[in-house]
Amino acid sequence: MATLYLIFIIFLGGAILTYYAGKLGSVLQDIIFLATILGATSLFYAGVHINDFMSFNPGGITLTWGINYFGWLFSLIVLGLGSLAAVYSVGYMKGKKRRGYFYFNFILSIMAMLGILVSQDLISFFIFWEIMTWSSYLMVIYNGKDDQKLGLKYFIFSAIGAYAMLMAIVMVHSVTNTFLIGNMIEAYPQMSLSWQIWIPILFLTAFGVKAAMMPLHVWAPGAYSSSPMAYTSVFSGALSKMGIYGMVIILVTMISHLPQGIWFRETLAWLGGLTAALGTLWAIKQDDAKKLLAYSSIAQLGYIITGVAIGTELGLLAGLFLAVMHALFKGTLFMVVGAIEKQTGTTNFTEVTGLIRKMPWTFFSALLAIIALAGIPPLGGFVGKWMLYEALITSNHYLLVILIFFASTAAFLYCYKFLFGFFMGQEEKEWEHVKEAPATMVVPMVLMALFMAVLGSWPGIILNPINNGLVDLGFVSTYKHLWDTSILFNSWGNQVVLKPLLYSVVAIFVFFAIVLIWKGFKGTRYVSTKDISSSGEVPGENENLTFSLGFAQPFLRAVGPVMKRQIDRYYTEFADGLESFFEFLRRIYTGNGQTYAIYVFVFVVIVLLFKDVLF
Amino acid sequence: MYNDKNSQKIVDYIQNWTRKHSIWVLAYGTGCGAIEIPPTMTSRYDSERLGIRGAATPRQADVLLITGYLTVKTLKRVIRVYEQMQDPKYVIGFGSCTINGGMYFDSYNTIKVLDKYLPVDVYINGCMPRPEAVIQGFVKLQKRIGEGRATGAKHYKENLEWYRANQKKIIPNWVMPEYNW
Amino acid sequence: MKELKDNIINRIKANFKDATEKNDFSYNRLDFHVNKETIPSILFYLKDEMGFIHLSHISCVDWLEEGEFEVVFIVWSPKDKIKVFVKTRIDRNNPVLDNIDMIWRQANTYERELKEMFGVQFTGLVAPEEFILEDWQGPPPFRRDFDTAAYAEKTFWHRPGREDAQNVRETISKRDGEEIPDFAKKYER
Amino acid sequence: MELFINILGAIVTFLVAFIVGMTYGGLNRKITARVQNRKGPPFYQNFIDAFKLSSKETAIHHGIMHYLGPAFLMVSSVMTLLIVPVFTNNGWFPNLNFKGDLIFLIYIMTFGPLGMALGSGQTGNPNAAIGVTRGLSQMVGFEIPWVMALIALMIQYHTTSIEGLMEAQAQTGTWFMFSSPFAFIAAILAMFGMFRYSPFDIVSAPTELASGPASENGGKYLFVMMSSGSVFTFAKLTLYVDLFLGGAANLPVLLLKTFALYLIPILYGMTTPRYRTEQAIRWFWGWPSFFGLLAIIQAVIL
Repeated sequence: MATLYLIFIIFLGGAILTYYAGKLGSVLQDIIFLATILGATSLFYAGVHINDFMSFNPGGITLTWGINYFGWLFSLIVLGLGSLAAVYSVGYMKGKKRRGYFYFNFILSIMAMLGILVSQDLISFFIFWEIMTWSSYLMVIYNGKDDQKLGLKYFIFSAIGAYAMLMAIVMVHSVTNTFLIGNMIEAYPQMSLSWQIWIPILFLTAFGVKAAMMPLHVWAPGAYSSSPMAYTSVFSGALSKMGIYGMVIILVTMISHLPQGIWFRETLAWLGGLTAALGTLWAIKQDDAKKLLAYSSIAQLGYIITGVAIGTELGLLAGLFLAVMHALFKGTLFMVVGAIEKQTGTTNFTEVTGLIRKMPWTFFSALLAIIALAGIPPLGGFVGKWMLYEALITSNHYLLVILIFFASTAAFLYCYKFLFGFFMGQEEKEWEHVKEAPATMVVPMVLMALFMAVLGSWPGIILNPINNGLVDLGFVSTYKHLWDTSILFNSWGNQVVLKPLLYSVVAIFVFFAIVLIWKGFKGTRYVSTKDISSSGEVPGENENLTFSLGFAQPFLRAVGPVMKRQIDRYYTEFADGLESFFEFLRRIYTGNGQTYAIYVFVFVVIVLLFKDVLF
Repeated sequence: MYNDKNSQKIVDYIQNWTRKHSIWVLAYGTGCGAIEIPPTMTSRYDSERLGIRGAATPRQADVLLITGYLTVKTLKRVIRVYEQMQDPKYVIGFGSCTINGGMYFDSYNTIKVLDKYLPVDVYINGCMPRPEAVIQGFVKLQKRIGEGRATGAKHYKENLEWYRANQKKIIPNWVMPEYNW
Repeated sequence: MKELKDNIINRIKANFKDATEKNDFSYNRLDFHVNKETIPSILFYLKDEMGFIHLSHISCVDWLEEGEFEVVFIVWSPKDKIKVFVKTRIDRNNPVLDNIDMIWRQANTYERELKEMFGVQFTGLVAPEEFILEDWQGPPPFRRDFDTAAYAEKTFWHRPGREDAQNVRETISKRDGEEIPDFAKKYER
Repeated sequence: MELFINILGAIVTFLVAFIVGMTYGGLNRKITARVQNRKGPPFYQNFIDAFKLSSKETAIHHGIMHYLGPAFLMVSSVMTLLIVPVFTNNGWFPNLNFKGDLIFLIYIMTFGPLGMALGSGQTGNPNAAIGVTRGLSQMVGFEIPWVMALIALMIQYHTTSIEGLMEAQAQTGTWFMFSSPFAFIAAILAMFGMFRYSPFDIVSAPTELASGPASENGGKYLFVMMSSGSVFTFAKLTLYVDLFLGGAANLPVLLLKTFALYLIPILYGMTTPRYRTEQAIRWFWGWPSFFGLLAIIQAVIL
């Protein structure tokens, strides 16, 4: 079991080595960085056995490390996405400043996330949780300055979450006298009712912050968009899943014991649904790709929270499958944005247009990722969406399913905006020089895109580990009764067969693509985007005909009343209120001896008057 | 089989028949004659019964209707639109102005003879021609298509240099994508 | 209306010594003739002091025989419901006038038109080169010494056959033996 | 062998859908003309137009997505057709009839328009992109009552598959049109948006957007789009017949029922001028969604 130590030593040593190797040469730094991540990953999958725990006793506290099936599922997200993002980072960080800083924090983040998954006691869980928060905070302020206080906002919310978790840990310890998660779960049913309610609430606050759940999501758009894109793919893809990881454990092991657990579930599910709907609406409004994807992340995490919170087998399957899918497609999309940012220098839809012929592979992976995000068959996103809907319908959440449906239909608008804004539209002369991103950036994106396409027809690849994880948490196996390798069932027994669907989609598509033009693609001639029917006028070189400003204006007008106020505003008002309250308190200290004398006098009078009542 | 002469004849016949009965007119009002198109299309004269209807963009259209005088500036756009249209395509010159300049015979910026610049398949005389005359012109065009004699586009393609020289003579600043399909 | 007109005439004449009025229009029209240097100041005055806030049009008349252009500014007072024509004469060989598009933004459009059609230059006019005539290479076409028929003859093809119907009325009378009425004879070409 | 027969059946279904859809389109034009007191084109005019378009030269493309856009659209239409059971007992011609359900159907129906949207986006024509965003916005509008109606049916009969719902109708002996009237009303009102006829023709918006997403597509592109639209019309009408009118055992009954349904959006559209986009969205979130809500309440109570 020493492999686990070795992995963490590799991570720590690699992080420090990478940081200092920058002085020797950037290539060496890249190599050490990649070797650390990839070496630790391969060591983890080769040498670590599932359900093999080990304990040690520093300072009289028993700490236990080890991984179960459920953690192993999430380790796929963390290490899989982490290594691909690491390869991507090498290309992305080429020629950028502060590479050592970036690599150091990147490795620490991956290590911390893996640490969360392997820690079976609350102390190491909390320590790794804090390392994760710190390293991601340092990434958010990568640019050195925190002008818009985005990093500060993230840090404040993380701190609130951390204190909540710490309080819960202390409460648990005061009852059970141990920090082991297993013991906590065992002791939970015997606790008093108010503790049974407060401990999950405190834990869920901590996890809800990381999972960007409403109303704790306000840090996410800023933090996601201001950290470097190579890290944001991990940030949004994997780091936010740690919240889901904790949430599932709390929901399944604690709340299901609670007689009033249904209220927890319903509140969480509705919060998830609202997060999805409002996140989608705000995503449609954004003109910056990073912001758009950040809000879209919030929305997608809303689906996952809903799926997890309703708590049926199908719901959990849906939520966890969507979690994996979200890691894949949102990781890809942030990588796409990073590639575009690197090649063009901007991520604004109103500036960049018509990159499809310049960056075809980036477009290809963005297209597949968007199809998966929108949940359109035959890609993997559909599997998760289908299971989520069926779970909601079969568990009698009729209004929630409509809310979720509204969110995912409205998501088409920002999906189209993303693809259209970057890749479609007029090809401007300004971007003529743009080339495809380097291979180290393209290969991870395309690999992930292809994996998404495979998951669309063979979701069993991921559903199997999810099933093992759920069995680990105490569910019965769902294999063959909710899913087979490429067949999905709902609990009413209706099914969707995925494999022939893929074949027929491809067959029909190829058939019509060939028949469409008898002469074939080569027979037709490419004409530039300036050669369009614009009433006979030939658009000038610098005439911008792209439709990118006020993109979905009519839709936003129709939903205008919902979007009048941001939750962010309430927090700001709360902070302002606190500030003025403290300002009032400060007035008490006038610095005048006479006033203080009056205070003393008043105090004495009050004490004398109310002495019977008070004492 | 496909290249067999007789079967090619049958294919041509069917194609010409469908083209004849489905004429999509580009709604591009170039001159004052465009005012005669709404009555032709709507309830009173109802050109849709002959399969004639409007098309929104040049890519979808079959017939370019030059409704009246063409200034040099408009001619440039009309040539552009004509070249964006897909084969087979036809041009109808509409009104006296397209034939000999009409009342603008001495104007300094309208062309007088349309067929020097674009291959006209059918001219409709009159200033303005009434909707009956317009429909008569369309019927004439249908007859020519049915017989396979409406070969203006082919003519244009074969004599592109001559047309280009004429067009460039009055449009000195020629900035347009090349026409080579 | 008469008082209104008199008032306007008095005020204008008191402020602009070179202004001569022409007031023989029955209804709400009043003409002033001024030197070309006075144009911006009189228009400013009319707009700011007297409520002629709307510029209806800027026009030009070609007095070929006198060798001059007459530029006409038409302003309108929505309050008094009266329009004032401000006219000025400029040399035909050196047609230069002050730009007034800082008084009315829309004047820019009219000035571009005059520049293109008559060749009147406005000092300090900021506008693209071409307005209505694209790729125009001849002289300004609205000048009276520009012979459009000859230009058209030279530039465009003409379909033969027009000569037959040089005089439609005559041809018809010859063909049908119809009498041409007296009043029509004076319109003959 | 069975697979072969199934594929053959699918091709026959496709041809029938093509012919019926085209004829319905022609009849739509004829009826519109008669309402406007015109003679109108012959009912087979759409066939002539389609063949003409297919015989037109298509010499240009604006890039690979533009080239493939109509094919995406066609895939979606054909997949919808293959999932919807055409006859109650799978009578004369067997279809492929995948094991799919209503949720899958809703999503496969959006596959084509999005692919087409990418294709028209690549042309760089601003009208096309404006049309696409309008279409997507309208989709958010009409999907809400439509999904409400479907969910009402699903929870009332505890099945999400179309065949299951058809069996339920056969067992109870009443059409859902009568047993779940609110769901039927909501679905019919959502159908107005789905067909994009007159008050909701904001996507192609003749005289406003120059035919929107189709504005750069002529010739064979337009031919494929037109035939896809016809097949899609047939598939959607058949779906409505299956869900609410008890399905059809043979072709004449199917044609009768589908045409009766088809008349509703046509006749409504003839008297109503076009909405603006936000008006259209809000229209769908008004009465149609209210009826959808009533349908769900009815389904929960029963």
